[in-house]
Amino acid sequence: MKEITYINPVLLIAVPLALAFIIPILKFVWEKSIKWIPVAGFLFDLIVSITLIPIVLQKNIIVKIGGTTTPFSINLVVGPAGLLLSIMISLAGFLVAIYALKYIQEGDKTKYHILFMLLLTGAIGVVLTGDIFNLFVFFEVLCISSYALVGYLGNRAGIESSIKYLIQGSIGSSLLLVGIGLIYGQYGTLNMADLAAQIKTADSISLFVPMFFMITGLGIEAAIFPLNSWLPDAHSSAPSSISAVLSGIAIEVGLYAMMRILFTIFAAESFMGFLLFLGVITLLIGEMSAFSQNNIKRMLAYSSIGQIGLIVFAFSIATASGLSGGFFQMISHTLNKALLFLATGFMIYRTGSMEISSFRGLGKKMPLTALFFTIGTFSIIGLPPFVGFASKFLIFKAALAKQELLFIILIAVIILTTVIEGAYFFRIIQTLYFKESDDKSSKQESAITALIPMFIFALLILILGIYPNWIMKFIHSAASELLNKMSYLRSVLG
Amino acid sequence: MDRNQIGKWLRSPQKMSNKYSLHAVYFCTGCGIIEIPPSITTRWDAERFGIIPAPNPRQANLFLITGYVSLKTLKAIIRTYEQMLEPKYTVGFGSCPINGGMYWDSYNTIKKLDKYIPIDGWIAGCMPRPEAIFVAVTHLWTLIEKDMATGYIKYRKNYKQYRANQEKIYGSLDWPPLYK
Amino acid sequence: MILFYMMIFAFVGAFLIYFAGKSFPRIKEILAVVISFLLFLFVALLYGKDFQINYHNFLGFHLFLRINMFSWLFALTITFLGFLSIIFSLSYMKDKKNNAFYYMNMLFVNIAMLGIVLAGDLISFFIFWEIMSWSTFLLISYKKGSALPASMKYIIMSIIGSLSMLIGILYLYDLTDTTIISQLSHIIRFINKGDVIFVVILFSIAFGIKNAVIPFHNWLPPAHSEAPSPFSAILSGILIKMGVYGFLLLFYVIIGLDIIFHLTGLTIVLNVLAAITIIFPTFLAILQNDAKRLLAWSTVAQAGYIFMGITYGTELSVAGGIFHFLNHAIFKALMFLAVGAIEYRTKGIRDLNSLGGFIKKMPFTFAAMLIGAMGLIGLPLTNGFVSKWLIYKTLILNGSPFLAFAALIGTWGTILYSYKLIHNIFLGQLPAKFENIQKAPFSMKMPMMILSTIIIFFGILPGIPLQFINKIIVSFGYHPLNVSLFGIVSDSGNLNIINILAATFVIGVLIVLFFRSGRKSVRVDQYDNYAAGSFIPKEKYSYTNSFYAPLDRFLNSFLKDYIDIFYCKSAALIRHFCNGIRKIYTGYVGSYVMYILLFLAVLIFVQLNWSVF
Amino acid sequence: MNILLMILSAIISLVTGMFFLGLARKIMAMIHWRYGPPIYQPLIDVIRYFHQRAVSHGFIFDLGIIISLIGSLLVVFFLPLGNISSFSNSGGLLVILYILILSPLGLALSSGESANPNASIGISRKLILTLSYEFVLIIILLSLMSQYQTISLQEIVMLQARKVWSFASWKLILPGIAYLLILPAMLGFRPFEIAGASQEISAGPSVEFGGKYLALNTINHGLLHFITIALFVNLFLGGGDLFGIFDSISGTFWGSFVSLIIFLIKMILIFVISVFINAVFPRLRLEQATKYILYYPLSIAIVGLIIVVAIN
Repeated sequence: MKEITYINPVLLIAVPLALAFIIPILKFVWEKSIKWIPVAGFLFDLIVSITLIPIVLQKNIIVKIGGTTTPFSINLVVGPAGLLLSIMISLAGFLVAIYALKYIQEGDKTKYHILFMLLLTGAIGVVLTGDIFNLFVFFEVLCISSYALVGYLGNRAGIESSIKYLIQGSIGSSLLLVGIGLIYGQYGTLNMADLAAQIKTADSISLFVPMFFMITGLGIEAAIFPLNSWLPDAHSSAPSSISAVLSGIAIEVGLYAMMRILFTIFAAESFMGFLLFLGVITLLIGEMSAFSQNNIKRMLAYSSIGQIGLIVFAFSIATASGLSGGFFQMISHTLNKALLFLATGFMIYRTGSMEISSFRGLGKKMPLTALFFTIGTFSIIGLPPFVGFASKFLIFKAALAKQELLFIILIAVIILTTVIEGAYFFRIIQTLYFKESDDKSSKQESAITALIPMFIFALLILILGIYPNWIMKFIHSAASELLNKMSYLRSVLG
Repeated sequence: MDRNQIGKWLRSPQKMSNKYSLHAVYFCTGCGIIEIPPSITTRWDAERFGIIPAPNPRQANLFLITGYVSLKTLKAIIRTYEQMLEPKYTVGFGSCPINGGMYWDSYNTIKKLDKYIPIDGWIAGCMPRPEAIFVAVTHLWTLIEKDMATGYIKYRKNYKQYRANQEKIYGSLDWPPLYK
Repeated sequence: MILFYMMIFAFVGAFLIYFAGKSFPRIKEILAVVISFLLFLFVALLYGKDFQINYHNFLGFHLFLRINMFSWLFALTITFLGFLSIIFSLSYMKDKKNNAFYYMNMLFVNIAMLGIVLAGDLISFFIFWEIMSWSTFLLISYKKGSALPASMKYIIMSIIGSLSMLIGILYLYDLTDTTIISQLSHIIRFINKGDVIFVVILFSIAFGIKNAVIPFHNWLPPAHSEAPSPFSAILSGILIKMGVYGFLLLFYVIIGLDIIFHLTGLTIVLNVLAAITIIFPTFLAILQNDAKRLLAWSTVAQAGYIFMGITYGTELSVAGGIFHFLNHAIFKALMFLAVGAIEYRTKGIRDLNSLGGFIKKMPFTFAAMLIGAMGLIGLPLTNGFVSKWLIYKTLILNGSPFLAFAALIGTWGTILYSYKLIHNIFLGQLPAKFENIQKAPFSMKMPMMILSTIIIFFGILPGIPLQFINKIIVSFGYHPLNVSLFGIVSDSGNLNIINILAATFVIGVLIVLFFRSGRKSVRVDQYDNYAAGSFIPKEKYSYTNSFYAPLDRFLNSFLKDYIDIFYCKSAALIRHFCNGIRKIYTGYVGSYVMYILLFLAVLIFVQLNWSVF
Repeated sequence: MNILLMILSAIISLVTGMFFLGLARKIMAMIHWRYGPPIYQPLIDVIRYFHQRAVSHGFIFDLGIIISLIGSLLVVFFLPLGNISSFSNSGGLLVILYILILSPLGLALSSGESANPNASIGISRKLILTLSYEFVLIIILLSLMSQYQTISLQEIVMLQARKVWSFASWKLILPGIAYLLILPAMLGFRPFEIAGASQEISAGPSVEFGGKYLALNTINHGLLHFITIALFVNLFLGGGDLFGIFDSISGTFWGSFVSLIIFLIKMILIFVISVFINAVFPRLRLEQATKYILYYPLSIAIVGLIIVVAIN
């Protein structure tokens, strides 16, 4: 078979990592350019990831680092699922970096850009790695940089929630580490494929305990219901560009890691029933908490919890269509929530308040920002012709395809949450457009560098909403990769 | 009574119907009104002659001014009279509308009602009995028959003068002139 | 593909209006009128066509647009009323800010409705349905202030409805493996009855909410009264009729006659709901003091008639239901426009207690309102008569006297509130502050004139619309009605409008001649009026305040919108509950850590003890 | 032929209507121990009204009263009068029910434009009262239509002639009683003389009517008496049928004539009874009237309808 040449996926991690460390040096040379570094880095990642798509669709790319063969080397497994997420990450990273050009005005910008790059690099590492310990390492990179970024503004609320996040996050990390340790102790390997090959089914207690440890550890970052208490604080007090990334990327990466472990390593079909409920409860709690919020960022943060719940639900259906729905929902959530946070960022910046009531009349003052915000809300509620509709549609379809009463009941609950979601998001729309503001000052549109990423997000939301078929093939293969343990094993172990 | 002479009906239906369908405004100005209830109920039964009290001036064509007319009442009388539809007939009942009667030197009663609205006939007495009403009605029939009950035409012709008299008492009236 | 290009053209046009309107204010109005007229023309030219096209592929579903007699009639009504109300908007919206946004959304709503009736499969039906929902939401909110809670109510009900419809569509898809309407109608007979009922219930929630069937009506009165009047006309005239379209589509196209007739329990329930929907809103309408809210309740009640017609399921009733849809669209739009004209001239007053005597100032609007009300009541020689006659007749002769009673008594209620509306706005004393009110401008008069003409025209020649409707019910599988130009022939009592018309005409001429032969009457003004001998006190000599006071006292004690109260209470309860839930996030990090460890501990504990996973 | 019948029935109804008005006054006078006016007194009044110079409050003031009269006359054509029926076969009872609306509505429009609060109060009362007795009337009509399985009034009359009068059949006696109970309300007679209360609100709707307007209104009033009672006779007393005695000459001119006479006699009987009721009762308040109608006649009518439905 003819070998196809492609860019080494290692560069996806290596280039941003290297750039991140160049930043402090560059600071002394050409300070003005540092804010362009993340832009460049993630543009590169985005292009590389996109060029990899056709190859990955044929077979997974295995990259071995450290010379030895699998299962003993550190390796990257670039499958459709990983690549899908890495595209999302680099896209979000690229656009948010553009946004940050103007948005980040205060604090030590150098730190911001380094941490931002590290955060997303960690995320890319998590989704691309084929090794359970590397997963932990990248995960820690992600987490630690996000702790720091949450407290970036240095105000009281930021620091407080950063500490809270740190405490809970480190408990999570340690639980994860304990889990990994237990597994390693039993099987003597850290390679996911190798582990998966050895663990046929998760039935013994010695397997369950590490599984629970790992799930709990990852579940904290993935913001599943009882473990997500850090999220509202952290997301609401971080700078909006960071909130966008945290909401749109970080928790989804955590969820992906969790699902990868559950599906690939443990093949824990029986655990999915539990996750189903957990997902719906997360959804319910998230949306209900968001319902009566007056602080917009908190509201969006709670809404993220809800969305994660929906994704968990979709994954837990554990059918190909369910997983496709989950992945699609991930994409749509990334786009929607990033857009919402970015728009909110400048809205808060202009009004100087996070209270929804202070956004009155912004539809007049910041027409484009408000329009993008509106598109984001319509999409997140799931109104056609936006992308949120397609994803919710897929999830409903997958759940109903099971043809069980249980799923109908759960879907009824999901409908209830969607109604609640509609209620609070439409309230904001009304505030933006249909309430008169007190001060009559003229237009104060967001900066052009902020509008461009918002525009791209909005455009993607609309285009993917109308033509979801364009990415469905990719998503299907991602879903089947995650679901189909054996083909993963074959592709990694040869 | 020529009510059932069909020939007359065919010749002058207007006159005949005006004669035999006298609906009176049920308007109580003074003590004379006390004579109206017996005349329209069982004892004297005015309905025999087609006379019934009408609920409002638009539907009536007979105006019985029963008793003294105070300044305040006069306003209402003028208004009511003007709202009645033509042809319309007025009868002053009792001596007070004629010349003030026992209120001849009262400061707030009208002495001569026909200065303010035209009167087609008078029933003198204080107080006249119900029979007098019927006598007045038969006289009115005759007047109608002979085209002499023309108070309303007089009112229209001499409206300026009547209006001037009315305004002399009140200064100015609330409503615009009936005729230009 | 002509249908698809039409939709694309319309969408592009809508955006064009918005962006052109930003820079060239006059152009947007011209564009809006031209585009809506072209849409009307397109649809009118599609008469008699019957085809469907695949225009898009969405997540593995083939999306179709199709046209046949059934959707043509609805599409024509939509585009026609859309065109008229946009013309009406020209002066109504002239002084308002941000009317580019208004025109764009107006077109969006029209296009979305057009999409609904032209949809050839359920997925595109749903997509257009949702587009309609949110664009309607934006339009209802347009007037700000008290419009905001109204539009919230609307959108929440709407989301509930559309999601349940989505579930219904997907459930049906799982059973039949298709969403294309023409295929569904063949496959549906292989599905068992329970599933059909389940699907019908799910769809009925969606359509019932749009059609404002009790108990789903609560969004309608506030939404209709708070929306801009030209849009209220659309809202009441056709938007809620999308529910009717949906019901017709579900019952007679997808499920089909032979199955729906065997679901007797279901149809009885729906009929009873329809009867309730006729009676209660009618009496609630009598109690209203806001002109548009009164009309809104009236819309709910009339929607009940339509619903009764289409769920009763005989050919007369279905024909009557469809015809009543058409008629209601016309006369209710007319009445909303007339109220809109009043609102426009009085700078936003629509409180029935403070108006009066406008007949002297706006005689044309009065005539329009009168004709509209006559149609609404269903007086002979107006269109409403024929459709109601059809419904009543079938209800009586098919042995449902109680339903017929609901329908007939509803008509008397209709008289009461219609008269109240007319009296309190146009009759009685004109308050002195409205002395200088001007006549309605031409762009308002024109739509009203057209609609009034149609009411009379259809009333005298009901055969013309009934021929179209005949084709529709034949396509549903019914026997055609025996329709002549002037009425309906059947073995149990005919209807012949020409007799009534001729008699009316002859008697009318005779009476008018008789009337004219009397003495010419003198014209007097409103102050020359019987007031027990005194000159009438201005501003006080009017009986518009609480017109039906005794009835109000009687009804107020027990007649309330209990369902709305229930919904509001439960919404408050949910809000309360949500606030409680939020307390989980205590803000104290110790409890958070406890959650985490507890979660882990419980998982391990449960697994150790019972091995559930 | 049809046009001749129309003219004939119009004349019959107008004459009978005026006759009823006079009769009512005469009977009332006699009950009062008075001599009373001549029976043609209403005609004199109408002639007088017609020759007076009226005031008009506007176009609708004129039009409304004309519409009202048109409505009443139209109904007459739909009623079979004995064997005479102009077009009682174009729509049946439903059309009658609807055209019955026309008359009060026209009156309401006309008096509404007179801008007099008394008129508005009267109309408001009239509409409320009508609404309440319409509850009963509709149920009565529905029981009849369900029983006879037709919406054509003429067929109902024919079926009665063939079998037994509705009032005499045990299934329909309850609706018949209910009809009798609301008859005074429909006629506007005394316990229910609420809308046109002349002492209280100056004749209510007709407060500003004078001259030819009042003439038309009076004619209309007579017609309404006629219609209400004719409907009752047709629905319950078999129309122009008298136990089939004159069946042999039905279809001939004399047959029609006899049936018309029988029909009119039945009507007069019913009318006289109503006038008696009018004479002895005082006026009720609107609330009392509504309550009465919604309690007794309505419950009787509903029971009647249930019986009819249950048996079919």
